[in-house]
Amino acid sequence: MLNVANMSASYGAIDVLKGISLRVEEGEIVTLIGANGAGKTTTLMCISGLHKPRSGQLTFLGQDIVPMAPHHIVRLGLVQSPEGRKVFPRMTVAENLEMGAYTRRDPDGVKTDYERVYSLFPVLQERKTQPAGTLSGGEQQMLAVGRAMMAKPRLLLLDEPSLGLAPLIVARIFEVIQTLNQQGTTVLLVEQNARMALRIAHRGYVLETGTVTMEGTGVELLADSRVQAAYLGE
Amino acid sequence: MTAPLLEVRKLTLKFGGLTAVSEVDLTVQEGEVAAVIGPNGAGKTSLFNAITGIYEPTSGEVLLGGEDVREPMTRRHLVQQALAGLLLGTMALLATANIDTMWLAVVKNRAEPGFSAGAMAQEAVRYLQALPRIEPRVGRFFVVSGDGKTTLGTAKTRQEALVLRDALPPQPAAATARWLRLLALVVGTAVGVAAARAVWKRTRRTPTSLARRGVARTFQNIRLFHNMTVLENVLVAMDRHLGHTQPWTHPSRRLDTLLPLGLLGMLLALVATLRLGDPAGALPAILLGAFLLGGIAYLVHIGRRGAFSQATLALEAAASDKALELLTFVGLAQNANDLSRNLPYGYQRRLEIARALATQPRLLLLDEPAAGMNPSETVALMHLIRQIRDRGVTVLLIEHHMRVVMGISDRITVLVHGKRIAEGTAEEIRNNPSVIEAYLGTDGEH
Amino acid sequence: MAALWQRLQKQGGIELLIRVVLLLYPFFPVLDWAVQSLTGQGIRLDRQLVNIFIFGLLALALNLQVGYAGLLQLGIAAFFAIGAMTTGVLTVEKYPFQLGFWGAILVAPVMAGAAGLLLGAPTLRLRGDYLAIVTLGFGEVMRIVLLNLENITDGPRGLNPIAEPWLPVFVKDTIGAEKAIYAFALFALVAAVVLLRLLERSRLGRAFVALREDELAAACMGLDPARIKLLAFAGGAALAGLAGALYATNLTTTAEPNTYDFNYSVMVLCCLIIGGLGSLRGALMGALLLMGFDNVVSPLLTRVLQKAIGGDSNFVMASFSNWRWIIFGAALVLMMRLRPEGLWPSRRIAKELHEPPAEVA
Amino acid sequence: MLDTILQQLIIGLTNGMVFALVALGYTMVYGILEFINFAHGDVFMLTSFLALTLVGLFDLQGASGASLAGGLCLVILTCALFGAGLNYVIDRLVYKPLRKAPKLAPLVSAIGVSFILQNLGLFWGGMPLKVFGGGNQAAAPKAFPDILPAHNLLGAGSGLTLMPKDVLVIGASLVVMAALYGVVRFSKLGKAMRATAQDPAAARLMGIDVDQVIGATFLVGGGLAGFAAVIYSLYINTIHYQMGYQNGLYAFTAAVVGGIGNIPGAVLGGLLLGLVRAYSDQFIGAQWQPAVLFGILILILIFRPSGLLGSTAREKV
Repeated sequence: MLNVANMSASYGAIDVLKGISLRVEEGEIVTLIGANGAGKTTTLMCISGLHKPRSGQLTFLGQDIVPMAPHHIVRLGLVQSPEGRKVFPRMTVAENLEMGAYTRRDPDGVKTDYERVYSLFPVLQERKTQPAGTLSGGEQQMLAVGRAMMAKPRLLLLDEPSLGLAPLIVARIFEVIQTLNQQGTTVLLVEQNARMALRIAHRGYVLETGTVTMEGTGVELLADSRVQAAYLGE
Repeated sequence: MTAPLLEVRKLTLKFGGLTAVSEVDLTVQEGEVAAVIGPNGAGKTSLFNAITGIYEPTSGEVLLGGEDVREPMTRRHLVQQALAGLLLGTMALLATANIDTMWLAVVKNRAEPGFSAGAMAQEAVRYLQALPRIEPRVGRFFVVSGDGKTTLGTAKTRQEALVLRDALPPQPAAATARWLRLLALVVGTAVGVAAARAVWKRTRRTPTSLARRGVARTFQNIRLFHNMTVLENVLVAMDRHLGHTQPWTHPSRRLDTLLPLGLLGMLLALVATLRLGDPAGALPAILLGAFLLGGIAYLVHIGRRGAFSQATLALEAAASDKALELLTFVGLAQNANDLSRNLPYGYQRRLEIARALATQPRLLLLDEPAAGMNPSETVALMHLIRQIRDRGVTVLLIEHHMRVVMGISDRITVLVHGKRIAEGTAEEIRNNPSVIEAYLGTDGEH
Repeated sequence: MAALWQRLQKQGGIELLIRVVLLLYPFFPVLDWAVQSLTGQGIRLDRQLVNIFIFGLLALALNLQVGYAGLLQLGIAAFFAIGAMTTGVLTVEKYPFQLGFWGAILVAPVMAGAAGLLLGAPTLRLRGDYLAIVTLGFGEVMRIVLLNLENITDGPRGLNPIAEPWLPVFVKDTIGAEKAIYAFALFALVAAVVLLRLLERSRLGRAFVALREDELAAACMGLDPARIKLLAFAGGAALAGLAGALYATNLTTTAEPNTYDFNYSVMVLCCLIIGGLGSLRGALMGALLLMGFDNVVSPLLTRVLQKAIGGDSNFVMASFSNWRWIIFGAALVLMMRLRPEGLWPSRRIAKELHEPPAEVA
Repeated sequence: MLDTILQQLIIGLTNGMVFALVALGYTMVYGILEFINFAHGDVFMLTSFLALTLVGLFDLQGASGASLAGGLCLVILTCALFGAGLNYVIDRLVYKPLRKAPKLAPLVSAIGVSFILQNLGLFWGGMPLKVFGGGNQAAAPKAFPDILPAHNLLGAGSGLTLMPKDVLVIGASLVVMAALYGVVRFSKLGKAMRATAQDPAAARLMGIDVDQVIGATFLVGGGLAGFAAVIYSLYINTIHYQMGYQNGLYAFTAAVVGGIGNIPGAVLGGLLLGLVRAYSDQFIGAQWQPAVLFGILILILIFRPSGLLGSTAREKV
């Protein structure tokens, strides 16, 4: 579905990605783990078109997406929920969700998706008319995921959904991710919380200083001693 | 027992409706390596920003060596605020009193008999009290009421006008004008003081003041001066310790370019004067020519050589030595003259540490120093942090890399969701059930 | 031709040429004087040159604020005006002060610098673009205030005559006041260049660079951004005040306050942008270019234009001086697009301008 | 005394409306791009020249009834379109290529554009048209004919004057502002504008074409400036090729006072500035007008750096 081949990227003179390759198949949850500064967020930025890679190929559903503008990529069904939530703080919850559906032209489908988001996150329905900036961190993260869902993604990119959240809420978010996946959305998940991420992921990649150093199924990586030492706190 | 080096009491940081840090306590003793850990977004960097004066805490205190880090109100601040008030008050007074006609009554009036500062001051005070005044206009002297609205008489000379003015009965109409001026003075002063206080309040705790109290830091997303060399980066941080010298006092040694050019100027001037057939003018022309050319040559000379005084040069040399020593300490001496933007990632992190050390801190805050480092670099970093501690600098770090944290920290604080959930030694933290649940992971793979 | 140009450039021929021309500067009055005595006709080059020196001084002042300290200042004309007005008030016969040229030259920069301090102290902590609007507003206020304080400034007529530079009698008799102002302006310009060059290389210069690159990091290293900026701001204002004093003395009047308007400020900014922000020779060359355009090219082209149009010489577009703001405006736009570092840039600032906005996430 | 105060209230409100309309253009662009569009005031100025030209072409001076109303609507419509188009073209040609450049570049470019437009205004004023006095004095202020009926709506004997043009300025401005508020608050485009202003990167990830939104913002801002230009000219009856700069300065001050980037703030700031200006003209003296307004700007920036309604933004470290 998504294929990243030998992609490099840099900020000014600093090379952040040094030729990484990864792929995501339809129906999978794939996770990308690694330390801060390893280049995870940059990888996602390149995929969703916010940052242009210096070299390498990026194809989604067989189309080359490197030259595409971010809003074209979204229209293809490749939607990202960014790191640190980035909800629109002075817009209401409902308006935030509406922004998620910005590219869509099917009002009926949008309506059912509202229902879907609200049933997954009942708290959002309660806060519908509240400005998003006044929500708690966990609620904002739910809103960010919900907002991305409104775009009817075929592939959902999630950047650190557990960032700064209490464990119970993290568990809830991961549950939702699995539900979404079962309902047919493919997920590429970038996480610091390697254990949780690997547990729900079909496959995973480990990123270190801009290169992919390991890959395998979630179970394999969880069992790998190097991963355990570096990312699982053992 | 002496006060701890850093003490954070019930610190809370709110942005809009979101609480980033909530009632966090943190103590760091002199000479230890302390760590703050917790999941991403738990408020660790916000805590650092509050400690280093970048964010103003919503509530709570930060104490350094037992003292509040906010600058106390000193006499200097009081004087500044008083001055600002006085200035704005005077400006308001002059505006309402109409400085333009005041000038007419004070300066222009005085111009004719000759300049006497005392008389002008007297006239100015009279004017401000809204007493009748004399205004010279179109060749005559007008006696005008204090509020400037009515002409009370005219005279041909100032002396006559003076007599006329002093013979006038008291002018009750001017009372309103007087009150208005007083009001302007008072309101202006009040606003001035309030404004100065507002500025002071906002600048009681700044990154600068904290750095000067001995708190240095590095940044999570490296913030070097990218277009400066490695050495310059360190020198900037040493600026405060360089002492005070005038940068442009000249050693006045080399007169080599000065002399010939001065002579050339003289010669040219001489030729010119002689050609004009006016030998009497030769001397001043020569002098001026010499002065001009010699002076310019002197300036060009010091400009080209960078004529700093011996003292300054010595200071700079000493500073460079010191900076090089620091660079050697972190292992970057061979890169001293590279642009910092061209350094590899791990080197940039170390340069940031060297730069922070150059401010001669008591407390060094490291924000994820191991981020983006490979395992061997990480080991070197741990070694470096221990060495820094051995130099007598207390270290407080944020780190995700558990091996680093557990390996070097004397004390660890765990922050989750903006709250402190645990504090203790590495061993205690490793076995603390709530930490395991919230951060390290619950299940039994180990 | 192009090849020759390139070769010259490579060998530093342009540099050499500039230096030779610069070296000739001190001799212009002498030259003029000689020509006049020999032929009975002056070439009057020195008058124009004084203006260029003064304008260059002003450009250097703005360069200190905008180029070094990175403060976008859009009201430099206000400080220039303060310098000129101070000189007027302190020297004209109708006021009792009469400090003379040297007194005014000493006081004018102090007054302008104080004004800079007063304006800067509360506002320099503001965001960069707010500062632009505050200085712009200050310039406008200063112009209106000077117009309105008619009893002090003589409003649109301006204060005059301003005292000639005082010189020892024997010198004055020989070279005259005009040459003295020439000599003094040139001297002031060279002195300013030298001092600023020293500043660039000093600790303070280093602090300026650090501040431009990353103010927050610099503050965390113990530099006081507010203080350093204030220093540059007040210093630039004082230098502009000095230029104003020289301007008024050269003109023998404080001129109409409307001279010192926003357009004037932008013209100075224009010559920095064209020459190269933060670059001393850029500022000087920019001043030379702009004054040259105004005084030489513009009248010339007006003549050509009017010949081409014929007849109605009252028509706006027939006078080339009416085109100057289109040209300056287009120059600013094109420079920002094609060569934001200016024609003769300082190496360091060129690099800063070409760097993509940092912020590595 | 009460009459004076009420009269100044009317003057202040009408002036404030014009400031607010221009300030909206500044604030909307600043909200998204964080740069001061110096040329905005000159778009306003240039459109007022178009308005005067059109008034001459349609021969509106002395017209009355339906032909006046129709002509006026046509003038307003043309001018709003012209302002919008001009602003849009400037953005595409000049600012768009500089989106990724350091902040100084668009700012300086905007100053450059401002000067180009000012010069064009000078040329325009020099055109040999009757309304411009035949074009012999290009730089002189131009009289804008008082085409609205000039009688006091409160009756000839009243101590207060309320002219049809006052009502027109306040009424039309309120309608336009309400429309703008509706668009920004409820339309899809308006929401996209707000989203882009709050977080451009996130907006991109939602599939919003940020470039298009920026273009639309310039269109709307220019349209408002064009509308304001007609209103202003009808009200003040004099236009000048340098008026864009001064009114732009006031309008920008209004935007900053209200909290830059904040749409209700711009309206509030505009009205506040209009009122302060009116009362300071009355009680302190018109010659001190810029000094008073400027003093208020500095005080607001000292006490509330983010303006009256602005929210504090924090630098991310």
